[in-house]
Amino acid sequence: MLAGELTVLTIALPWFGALCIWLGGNKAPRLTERAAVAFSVFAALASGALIPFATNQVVLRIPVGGVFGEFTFVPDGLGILLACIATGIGSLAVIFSLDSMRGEKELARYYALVLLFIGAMAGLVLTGSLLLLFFFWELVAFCSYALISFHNDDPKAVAGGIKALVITQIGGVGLAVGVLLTYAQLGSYEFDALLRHSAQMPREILGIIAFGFLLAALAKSAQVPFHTWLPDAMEAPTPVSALIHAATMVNAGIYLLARFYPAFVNVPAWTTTVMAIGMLSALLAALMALTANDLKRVLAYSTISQLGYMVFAVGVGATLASQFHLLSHAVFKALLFLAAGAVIHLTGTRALAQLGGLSERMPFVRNAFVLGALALAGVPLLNGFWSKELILEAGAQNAGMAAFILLLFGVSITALYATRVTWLVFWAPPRETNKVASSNGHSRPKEIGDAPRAMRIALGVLVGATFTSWLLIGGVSEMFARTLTLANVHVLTLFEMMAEIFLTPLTWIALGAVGFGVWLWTARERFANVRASWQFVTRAAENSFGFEWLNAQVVRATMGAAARLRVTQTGQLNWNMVGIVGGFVLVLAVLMMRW
Amino acid sequence: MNLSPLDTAIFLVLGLFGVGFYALLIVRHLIKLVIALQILVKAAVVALAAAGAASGKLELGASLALSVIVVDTVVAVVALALALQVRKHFGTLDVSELGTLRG
Amino acid sequence: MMPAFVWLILVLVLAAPLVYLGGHVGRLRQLVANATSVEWETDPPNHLSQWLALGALAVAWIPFTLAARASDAAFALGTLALRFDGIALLLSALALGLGTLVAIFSGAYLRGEKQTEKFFALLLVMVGVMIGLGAARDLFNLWVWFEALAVASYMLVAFQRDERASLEAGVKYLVQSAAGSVMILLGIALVLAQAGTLDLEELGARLVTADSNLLFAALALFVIGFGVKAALVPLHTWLPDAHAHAPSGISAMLSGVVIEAGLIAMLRVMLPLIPHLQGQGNRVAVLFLVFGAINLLAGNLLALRQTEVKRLLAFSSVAQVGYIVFGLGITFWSGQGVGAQGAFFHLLNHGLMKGLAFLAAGALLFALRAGLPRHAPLTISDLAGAARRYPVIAFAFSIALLGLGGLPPLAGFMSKWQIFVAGVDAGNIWIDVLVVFAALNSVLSLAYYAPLVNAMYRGNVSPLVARGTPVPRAMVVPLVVLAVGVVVVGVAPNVLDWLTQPASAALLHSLGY
Amino acid sequence: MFSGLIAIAIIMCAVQAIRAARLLSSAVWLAGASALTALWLYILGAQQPAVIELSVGAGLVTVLFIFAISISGEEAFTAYPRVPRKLALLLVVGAVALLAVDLAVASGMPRAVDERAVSTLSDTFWNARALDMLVQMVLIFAGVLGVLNLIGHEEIKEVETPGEIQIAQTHLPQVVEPENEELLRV
Repeated sequence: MLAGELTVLTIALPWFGALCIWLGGNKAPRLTERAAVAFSVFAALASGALIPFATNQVVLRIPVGGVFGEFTFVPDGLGILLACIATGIGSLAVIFSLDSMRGEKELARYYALVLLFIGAMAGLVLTGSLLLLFFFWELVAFCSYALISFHNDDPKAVAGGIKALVITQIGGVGLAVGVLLTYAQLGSYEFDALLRHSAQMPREILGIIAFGFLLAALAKSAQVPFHTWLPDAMEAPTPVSALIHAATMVNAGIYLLARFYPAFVNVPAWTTTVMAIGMLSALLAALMALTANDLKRVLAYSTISQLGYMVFAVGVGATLASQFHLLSHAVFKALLFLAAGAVIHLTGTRALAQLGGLSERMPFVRNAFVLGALALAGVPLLNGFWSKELILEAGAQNAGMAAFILLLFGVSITALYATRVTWLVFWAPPRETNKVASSNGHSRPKEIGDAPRAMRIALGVLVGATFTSWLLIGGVSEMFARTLTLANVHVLTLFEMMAEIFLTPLTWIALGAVGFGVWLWTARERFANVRASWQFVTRAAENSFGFEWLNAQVVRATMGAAARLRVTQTGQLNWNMVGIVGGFVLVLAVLMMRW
Repeated sequence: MNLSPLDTAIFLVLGLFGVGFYALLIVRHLIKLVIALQILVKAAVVALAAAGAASGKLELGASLALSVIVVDTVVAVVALALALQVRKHFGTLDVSELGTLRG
Repeated sequence: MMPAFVWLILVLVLAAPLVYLGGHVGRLRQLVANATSVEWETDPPNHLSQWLALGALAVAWIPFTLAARASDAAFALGTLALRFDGIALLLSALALGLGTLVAIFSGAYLRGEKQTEKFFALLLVMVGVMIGLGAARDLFNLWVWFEALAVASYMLVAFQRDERASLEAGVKYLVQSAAGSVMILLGIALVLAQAGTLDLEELGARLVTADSNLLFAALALFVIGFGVKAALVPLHTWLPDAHAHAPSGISAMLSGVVIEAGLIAMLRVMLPLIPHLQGQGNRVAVLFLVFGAINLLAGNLLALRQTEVKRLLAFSSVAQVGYIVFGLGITFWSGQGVGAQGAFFHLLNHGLMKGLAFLAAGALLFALRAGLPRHAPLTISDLAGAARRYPVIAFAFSIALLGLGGLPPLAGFMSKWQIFVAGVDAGNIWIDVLVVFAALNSVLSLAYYAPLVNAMYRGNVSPLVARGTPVPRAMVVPLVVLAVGVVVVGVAPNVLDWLTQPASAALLHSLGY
Repeated sequence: MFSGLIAIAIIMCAVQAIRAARLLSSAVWLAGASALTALWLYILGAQQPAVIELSVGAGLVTVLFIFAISISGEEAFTAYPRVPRKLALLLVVGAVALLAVDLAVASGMPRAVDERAVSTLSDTFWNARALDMLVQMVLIFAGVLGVLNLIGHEEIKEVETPGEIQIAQTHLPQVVEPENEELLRV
């Protein structure tokens, strides 16, 4: 059977490439680049070749022994879809890097980490063992940390990387606890064991597992209140941002929720919580995207918002819709990030105030970005439209009209900020464009022209995919229905989907909301008064609705405690002896006490 | 009240234990700290000898006491050697001055 | 016919005087050569003692392999016996392995130091005595082994006798440790008065009629006495000084094996007492669990704001001891071997990772020393850009740090996971809470490991690194060996089962399960 | 009864050793405590440790202390203790009290009956517990090496820089903090 070999290849090819590149060092940058492209593209091909072999059986089993169980791999529909996204978008990011990272120092470290990242993500979605899932989960966190702080000389980059690491690891504790409890209850790390025997577990324990997994997913997918790491992760080189937002990191959380939804669906309050948090993230992040003044931050908030839709969709039980939107989002967000990366690379800044008037100077990038923005806004015939409509429909059906109206509000704001950012970058009168202030100190100001070749290739492929990825619905749904027997997915052919979407009035209402959002931007002058009265919202959004503050408080409290505790290390021998005698008194007293 | 040596042993050990540890908490002179340690060693020697006697194995306790005396003499020698070196490099034997490593 | 493990101890202990004499032979030869001008500013390069020490360690591997095969060998001399059970095997494997690597490392590291033959002789004594400590079967005999280990450690900590910080650290270590050992002696006296014997295997039977109050007192004395050496908070205060200011090879030994030896000694003397606490053995479990938790939190918080590399690593040892103590506490609570096995596994892994971390820090200290004021501590910012000039060392160091932070697939993760599995299996809600607490602490620890890794991979090279000297190969080899070990154990955790399983079996046996 | 008096005397000596302002007096008080301990051990019936305690504890160790004090000089610094006396007293009294309560609550020191033949001390020390002795030899070796390392270079150094061992003669400035005259005694 070929499935096992292909699974291994999908994970091992990028890792092997990472090892080779790491060992090769920085001596031959060209060779490094080529090797990186080759390994990532081959990994993408391997994962694509897995599609026909989709199965819900274990294809590879490595016994580890002791309390570590067996490491297994199960390439089912969900896993293969995400593996294809990870390797496919990942290889496009690598290709894009050829131009955008050229001339950087330490390319070997960069490409090695990117390949490690891609491989780890592929492993995460293809494994069938909870422990191995946790392995990859942590490894992905590590890669994101290392790549976000790739420019180690920039303290902001370092801080962003460590923030991402710590926040996602805190979520990881939830996953760890869930996995540990599952193992304690079932004596197995198999996904199948958890999915099939969840009903037999004591309810409280299943509840802890469910919410532990949810915690992990929320931290990883940057959902409220753990979203604060994602905007700070913007210090990463732009292809890495594309990788994190579209291909690897944040998708893991959605994947986890979708994967274990059948096990947790009956846990009281679980689905409601998932829905509520998804909705909250979708709306709050959209508002934050509306007020952000940094091109990459806008896109980052937009990711949080779109992931919110997916989380919501999982919450209402629309697994297929959520994963389908994940696919669309991966494509158009990668497109947006890479296009933004081209803008940043070519202008040397990412402050919206310094951008503008680039429409004529870089038509190719402009077209790509506009397409991405349209897909994000949900304009018909682009992939974002179809998947978003599926989510809206599922929301209206399963969560009621109130939820649908809230979602519509989000849709309008999405259209609004998508329009705003596009206009500000390409059509706004150039304000400080040519006073190129290098925002992170490593890109060089240069003649502003259109994108070079490797960038064009990557962007071109993504533009094509933005137009076409929705055509895959039939195949994806068939694969899901065949291999995810517990997820209750039905085959949805392309024509069924089209009919379903065009025949429901909800779609037209949603389109109205999109139009309304776009119109709001064009008519923004007229609403100056309204904007003034809504200022408290915008100000709150600018301050991340207090979550950054909360975050900072936690950090400050920990650091303060650490600083205060250092006083106890007096360096005085006599005080050290106080510790010993005091410890003795305490221990003896505790032991002597009658309990 | 007729106290046997064994009963006084408890009193003696506890007394020396208290004095020794109090000194370790209060005293700042390094050589005096070594003296305090020696007082504590006396407590241990007495305790072991008495414990041997109490359990009817006087010779075992005595043998342990002997070993303790030997071992802790070596420790005292080492401590004094360290003290001399400290005196040479810090110019004082005040252990409060040995507080550069902290936090 | 003496069993192999006795030969192991003898080889090391008897080689020590030879190593010392070897240094003098070298010096005499040098003296003859320079008969006219006696220059003692720096000692003549004198490798004979290092080679002799390495030879002794190499020879010691032969009886070690034999001893590892013959499980549970015993050797009696008079009424005292040594028994090479699982725990002894574990300790000797770690001590001998790390000791060998440290000996390879230290020759170059101590270049320019005086009288290195004393260093190597003491190192051999340290390793040999530690193996004896693991095998001791008599309460008092164990104490004597332990004091021998302690004396060797004091002397090695203060080896750089012209450095104020080393002296300060040595003084603190000595006084606190000596106070602890008096407590141990008082505990021994209490046990002797109760049982009339000190043999750890006989004790169990003799203590049946013992008064549990006295046993509690003895237990408290043992926990505190050995706790000083095992660095239980709040008895840990000597550790950051001693570990940070000893020569780096010794830091590796101290953090990697010596504090663990303290813990093992504590276990040895406690275990026979626990079954006789009249149903209150759980208190000991609680004590261990609480000490584990406190160690974790205090160690991590204290390390969080450190700027000196070796001091940071020293505090992280306090935290890592917390995991080991926590794992042991789980086994005391549940009577299941998994926790202890995890604890022993973590003990080994900590030896590998912390040994690697200290050796790597030492290698960097050696390389950058030229630019530093004599014996100034190495700070995190000094390391900026170290990966540029010392890629292998920086990479090995990063592996050690990330492994300590518990990132898979490195060794530290696997043992922590095993401890957590045991904790959740214990089925007590409070232990579950502690598992979450321990996992969160692991995250907290990343907040100080990660910046250290970042610093090394900076692009801007610090002036010290720019002026750094090349590092001899003999110092890099141990780093590579340990780094490979950390990765291999992480990928295939069962390669160490032959050490951890007998150890936890021995522990359970002593507990009477 | 006699042993009780000796015990009190030992403790008094120990207290004096700590309280004495001059180091030399401290060392002498310690020697006194040692000698009395030897007497106490003798009464207990442990003659050999008594002899060793007298020769090593009261003799050798005292000589060592006096030697060290004469090299380092009688540095009469005095100052407040770093740790508040009350806290120290509280902790120590707490520790002693807890131990005392523990011993008191316990049903006396049970005396395990020894069924084996009583052996002589020399037999115990030299044969039965020979291993202790062997390990002690290792310990002494380690200690000697360490001491050699710490102070053994002086003879060599003396040739070059004779100034280095002048500490013995020089008296460094005394650190006397103000208004602690009454605290001169610790």
